[in-house]
Amino acid sequence: MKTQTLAQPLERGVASTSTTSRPSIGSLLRRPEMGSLIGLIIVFAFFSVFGGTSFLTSGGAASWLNVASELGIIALPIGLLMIAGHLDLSVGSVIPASSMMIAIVSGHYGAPIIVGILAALCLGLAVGFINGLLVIRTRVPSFVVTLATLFAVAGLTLGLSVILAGSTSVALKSGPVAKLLLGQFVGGKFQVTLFWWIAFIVIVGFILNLSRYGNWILAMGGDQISARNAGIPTERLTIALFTGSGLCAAFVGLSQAILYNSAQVAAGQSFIFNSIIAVVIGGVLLTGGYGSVVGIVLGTLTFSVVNQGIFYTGFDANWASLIIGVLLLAAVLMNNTFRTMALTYAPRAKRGTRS
Amino acid sequence: MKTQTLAQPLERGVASTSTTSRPSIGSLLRRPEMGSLIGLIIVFAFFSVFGGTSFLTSGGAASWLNVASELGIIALPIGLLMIAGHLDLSVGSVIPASSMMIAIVSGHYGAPIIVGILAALCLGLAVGFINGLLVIRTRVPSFVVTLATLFAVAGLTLGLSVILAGSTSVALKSGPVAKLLLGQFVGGKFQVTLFWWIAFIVIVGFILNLSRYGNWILAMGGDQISARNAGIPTERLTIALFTGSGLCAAFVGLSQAILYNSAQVAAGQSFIFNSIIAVVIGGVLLTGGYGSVVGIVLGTLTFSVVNQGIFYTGFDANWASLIIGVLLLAAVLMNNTFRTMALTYAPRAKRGTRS
Amino acid sequence: ETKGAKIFVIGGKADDPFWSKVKKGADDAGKLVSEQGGSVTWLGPQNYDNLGPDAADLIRTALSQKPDAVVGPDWVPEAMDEAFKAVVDAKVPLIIYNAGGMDAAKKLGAMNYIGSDEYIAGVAGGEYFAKSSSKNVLCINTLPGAANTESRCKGVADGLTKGGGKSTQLPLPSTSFGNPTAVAQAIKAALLKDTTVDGLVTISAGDANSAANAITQAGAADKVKLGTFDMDESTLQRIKDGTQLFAIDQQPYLQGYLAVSLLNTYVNFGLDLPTKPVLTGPGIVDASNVEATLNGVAAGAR
Amino acid sequence: MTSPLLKLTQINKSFGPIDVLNDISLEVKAGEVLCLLGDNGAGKSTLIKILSGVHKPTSGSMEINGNAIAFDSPRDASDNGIATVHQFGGTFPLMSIGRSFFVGAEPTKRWGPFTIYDRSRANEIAVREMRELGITRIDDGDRLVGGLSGGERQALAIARAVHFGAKLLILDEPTAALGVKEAAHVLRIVLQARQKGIAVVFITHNVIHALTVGDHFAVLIHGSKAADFRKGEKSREEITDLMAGGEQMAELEAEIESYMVASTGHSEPARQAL
Amino acid sequence: MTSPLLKLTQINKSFGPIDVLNDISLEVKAGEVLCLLGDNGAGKSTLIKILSGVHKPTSGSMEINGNAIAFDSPRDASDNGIATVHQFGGTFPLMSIGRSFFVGAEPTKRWGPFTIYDRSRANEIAVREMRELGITRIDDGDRLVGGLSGGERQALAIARAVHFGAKLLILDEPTAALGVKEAAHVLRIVLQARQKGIAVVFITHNVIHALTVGDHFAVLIHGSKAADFRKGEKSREEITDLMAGGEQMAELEAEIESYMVASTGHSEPARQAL
Ligand SMILES: Nc1ncnc2c1ncn2[C@@H]1O[C@H](COP(=O)(O)OP(=O)(O)OP(=O)(O)O)[C@@H](O)[C@H]1O
Ligand SMILES: Nc1ncnc2c1ncn2[C@@H]1O[C@H](COP(=O)(O)OP(=O)(O)OP(=O)(O)O)[C@@H](O)[C@H]1O
Ligand SMILES: [Mg+2]
Ligand SMILES: [Mg+2]
Repeated sequence: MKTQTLAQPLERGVASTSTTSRPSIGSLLRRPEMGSLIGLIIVFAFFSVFGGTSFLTSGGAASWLNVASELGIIALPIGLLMIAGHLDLSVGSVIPASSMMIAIVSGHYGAPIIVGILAALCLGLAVGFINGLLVIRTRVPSFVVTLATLFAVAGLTLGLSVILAGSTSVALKSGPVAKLLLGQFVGGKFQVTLFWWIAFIVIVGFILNLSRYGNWILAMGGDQISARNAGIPTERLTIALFTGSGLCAAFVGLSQAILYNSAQVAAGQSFIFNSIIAVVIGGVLLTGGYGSVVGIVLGTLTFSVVNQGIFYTGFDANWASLIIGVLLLAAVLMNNTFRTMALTYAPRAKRGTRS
Repeated sequence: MKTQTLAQPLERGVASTSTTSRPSIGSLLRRPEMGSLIGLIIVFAFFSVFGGTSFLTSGGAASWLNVASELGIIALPIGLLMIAGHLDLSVGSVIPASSMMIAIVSGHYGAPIIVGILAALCLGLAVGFINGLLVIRTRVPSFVVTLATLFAVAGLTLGLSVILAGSTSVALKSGPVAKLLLGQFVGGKFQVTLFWWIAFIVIVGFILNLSRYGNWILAMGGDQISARNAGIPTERLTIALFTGSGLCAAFVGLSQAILYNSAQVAAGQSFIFNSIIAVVIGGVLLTGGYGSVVGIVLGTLTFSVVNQGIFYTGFDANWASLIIGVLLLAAVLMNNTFRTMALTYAPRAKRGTRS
Repeated sequence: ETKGAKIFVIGGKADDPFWSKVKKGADDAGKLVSEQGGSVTWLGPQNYDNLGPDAADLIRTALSQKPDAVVGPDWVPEAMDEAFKAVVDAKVPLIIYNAGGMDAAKKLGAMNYIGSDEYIAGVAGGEYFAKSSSKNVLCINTLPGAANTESRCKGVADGLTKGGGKSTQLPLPSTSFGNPTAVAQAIKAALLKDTTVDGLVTISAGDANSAANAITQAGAADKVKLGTFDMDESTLQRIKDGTQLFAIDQQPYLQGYLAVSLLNTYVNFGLDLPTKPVLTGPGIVDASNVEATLNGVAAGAR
Repeated sequence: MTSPLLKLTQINKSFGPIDVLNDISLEVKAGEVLCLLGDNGAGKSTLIKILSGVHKPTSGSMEINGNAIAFDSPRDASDNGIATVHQFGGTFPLMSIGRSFFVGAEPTKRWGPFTIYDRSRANEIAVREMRELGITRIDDGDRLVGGLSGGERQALAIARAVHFGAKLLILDEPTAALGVKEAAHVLRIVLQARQKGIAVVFITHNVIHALTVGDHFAVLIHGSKAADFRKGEKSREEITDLMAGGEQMAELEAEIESYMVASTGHSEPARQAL
Repeated sequence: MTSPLLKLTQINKSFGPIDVLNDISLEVKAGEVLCLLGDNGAGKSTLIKILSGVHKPTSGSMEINGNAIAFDSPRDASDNGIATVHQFGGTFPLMSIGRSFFVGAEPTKRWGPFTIYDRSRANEIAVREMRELGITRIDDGDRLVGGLSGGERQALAIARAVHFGAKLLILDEPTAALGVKEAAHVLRIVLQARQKGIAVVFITHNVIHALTVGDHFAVLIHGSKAADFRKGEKSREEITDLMAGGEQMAELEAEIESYMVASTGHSEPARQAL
């Protein structure tokens, strides 16, 4: 875990010395995200061969894109948090909590859907805010803090749902506008969440690459003490990041409730792990300080293709996990290997001639 | 996550400057493990009050000690790995894999139980070795590598079990000696695993505190590059640590199979998360470089008491998660607060008089 | 004047939709128990990852609290029977419910068995499919390897074979568990790949919502029929609308309610029911009886 | 004589049981360089961490232009025009030179309706300011800081502080890792800043550097202020002894001299050699 | 003249597209101090990382006592009696002083049937060796390294290398963060080591330190060896110019001098001031 903390990104630094300001093909090939892209292409090629034609149809594409879009909306803020040196496990219970919130408010009590949506989003905001506040006030590691809120929110959701709705699963009938915006299958196949994901990618990409906050996040993850010394409001930034991940988790939760017309108390746990996996595959350092939005998106896609592609192959489903494991390793390996390769064949700039 | 990376342990450094070589009560109170101990005492007190008398009986103690002992055997090597800067998720599938291994070898095919035990242990060793080898050779983060082996081993277990035993759950009848050593309830209540746990604590405690390897592990987690520069064989050490965690996971898997007379393909995943939680509650830094065996043991006990104690209270099970979350946070908070408090009231040594 | 019965109920996760209904039954019966001075305590595992050993631990936890009676499911007999025997050895009245059947109850020396049987319920579902002329049914298992879900799928397969069809299991990897979208897309993929599939059965009501979604996305609504174990409001709505064939109901509420009531009356007054076993299912809910079922579901009891 | 820009009165600081600073009172004047001298572990870095808002003093008070002030965070200090180069850190190995230079004070530009980080300007300024310090080999602001040499990295931190130090510039051993030429550039820049009326606090273990730039000297020994004098009031030998913590260095110097004589046959006075 | 302990021939090193070292040939002799000089970024640290097994050269060969050798890891180098203090790191903030000192070479004792880490001996030796370097305030080997001041930490790394440097001791800017007294101690220890017949490679940006200990000087400019001479062959001014990367410093010095004149009215020659 520590070795490549330095090795990989430094090589990147070297690579970029030889990139000129207008992007050449060579310099594009040497961008660090290329590795992740190659990883994705490899697993995609694998399933194109073994998955037969149905994997390549629009239905097949919808299959992994739909999964990727929900996972991706969670993975983006989790990725930002991880770059900033934090983890958020509580998303695993914010998703079902906000599902239940909208289902109880608008389904069980019959309030207008917009009220339910707002209530669910507020819930996400509140949990995120509490996480952030606890992390900066108590200085307990965010892993432990969000673990505690994971349990606490799950418990509250279950207890309150049973009291309020008398059941652990509540149906939700939403109107056409809500369906159109949040619960639609475009062309009968693509979840409308996909477009939301694209919107989130643009926003988070803007934050990380173009706004000054991106700089703050990278600096905070790189060295929190130096970042604070440099005048970055690390505390407010931490709260903002946790609030963001709470909000995104709530968004996924409420859109799932609208899409599937019902909410269950026990959903969402798989997102905890899967979002971390997607982000790490995308090249973000678990220890913070380094990562890119393009990487997170590619990592999410790779993980989704591997997870869903398997159902298009003729392989016995009993072996699915084995193939997922091997492909994940292959994708990440290719990622690393390719990066090294690109660097070795890069044009050499004699130092003697440059000074 | 980063703030306390420095803050907490440094304070510890300060504290120990004023500890003399013979342990006084004051210096004992100022040991960093005291915080974890206070955390444990608090949750214990909570359940003593709300859990009624049966929580305090030997049966009550057995119920959390049994859980703690299995979790603890996994948490110890995971803790060492985390101190060294690595993670191992693959334990989650090594446990069921080794359960199935012994059940298939000695149950399905009827080989002597010792053959099954050795086969299961070899499986753990092999998976650990592969993990270590992949981590050092590929320089892919151990999170991703062990994630891949987690899936791969789970897939192999499911696939091979169906082929070999034709079922995903296999019964195992073991002889009296195996039962006595690995599958006994001492006094009808305490799993014999408890004594194995104690043995493992002694061994791992020896490694970390008394042997030179403990120094290597701490150094590697603190700064892998400096550790390598200082002549530590970081590669061999990494492989050894992963092999250790594979072995311990296999041990838990096979003893569960003997204790419960059967093995299922799906068991064990919860250990991944729970072992990390126990280790982090015990004060080990997620980023590596710091931690103690006493802390890991106390973390394991705290987590187990919280998880099992809830069954002794009359509280509605719907609220269990909420209480677990709040108690976990309280335990870790007390842990931190107490540490700070102990330092503030420490006797002051004027620097002017010391030089 | 009795001192009341201290009853411990071992069951599934409290947030599991199926088990929350069992729990509601137990809690409702518990109201009378506590009026009579007793108590009902629900013990459920945090997750199903380590089901047999965890459940055995729960039985021992119950026993260590000096119970007057214990109810529990015999999910993994090899792992749990020893603990159940300890309960019986301590002369604590025991009822097995939900899983294990009368055989297990007899073997363990339990008073009675209450519930359905996963396998028999599965067979009933398989036969229903055969009756509605489905030939190739996929059993979607989101918890592969767990004893109860495995026997559900096995039952469906055997029921169908009797009727001349076949059923295969589709085990989904644990990375999909609890994520409806991942489950839906996996099912859709299976439908696109094997166009001869004309029936789907899921192991829980939540998965049925995903499966219904998958069928729409695969454009196979007119061909693929959907059945499920257990049910919720949306499931029944679909049965009413005609987009789902049936749900296999084992009336979980009754399992909890009856078990607690029987043990309470036994402990307090020595009453015992001669009917053994007490079967609560399987019942098939389809278009013919869906209306009556809906009310119970809304109350969280079905 | 100008009135003090910054005034410390009776500052104490302890970490847990260890008292690191005892009753430090100091004045920093605009347009003057205050050299903070002292042995390793004397408390110099701790003192400037208090000036820059990193630590809060255990007791004592601070004034800026006569008004009492307390910094809650380093941001408060930088809002008051104080820029600091700390002894460790200050740069981010995995960030680009341009981004690292501007952390917390990013230049922005309009881009349609948005305000975005102005990468090319940041890179350009960062590279230019490093060039000012004599680092001429760095021409690409997109390079990662982690690939720089020790001195290059330190120069980056100094360039940043110089760029942002509006009223008070604090440099904690800025020349430690620098080459002869780069160190000379830093001294030049300190003198330039002084000329512009900026106050400078300069920490060094190099007597010659101290004598070159300092107007005013304060020496810490074991956390207490042992001496406080102005340029020309003490000889170089006296200052060296103070910097060594007040301990006599004659013996040590004699020993080194003896080695030099033994090995080379000729000797230079060791006093000069340190 | 003794035969070389270590001989480098035509060493090249590139990081990806950047060539950092070009055809470096060097000899290090037992009982001699080789001063490696050069501007920031000249390649000094890279060169000694090759000597100590951290990096492998891109091309070129190394010999020890006339036998060709290639280091696979730093351990290989330390097995050959080479101990190095690197410019960064080398200590572990969250470890105790005693443990950090002995990392990788822990002292052990028998304890019944077991061989255990000898904590009290490790602490004692670590504290003693730091005291040798003039760090007298550290008396508890159980203190964590993270709580030490910059100079104290550097002294710890040096003390370790001195303790383990059997044949060749490599010090990369060892005196950078040290106080006057501690730096003098390091110089003394380097001279002591030389007298014991140990070879020393000493990197510094301080001309005076270099002149005090060096027998032999090699200057790197932009990754190439620009000069290689013995003590007394060049004047201090010439050496200073070489250390500045061969660039003329006269202009810079004049500028600094002018500032000094402007501010204080009197001037010292700036050449001496650097
Ligand atoms: N966070 C801390 N915890 C404990 N002790 C500390 C801490 N920070 C500093 N110290 C102690 O305070 C003393 C002064 O440290 P400081 O860093 O201020 O010294 P300094 O004068 O800057 O030394 P140097 O010249 O070596 O940088 C040292 O003895 C150090 O060990
Ligand atoms: N891992 C690396 N990746 C890319 N470039 C590097 C790497 N290590 C060093 N360099 C470059 O090689 C050159 C030489 O670096 P080196 O650290 O050897 O310099 P140095 O002579 O030790 O300088 P200083 O006196 O500042 O410590 C510098 O320009 C630096 O940017
Ligand atoms: Mg300092
Ligand atoms: Mg260097």
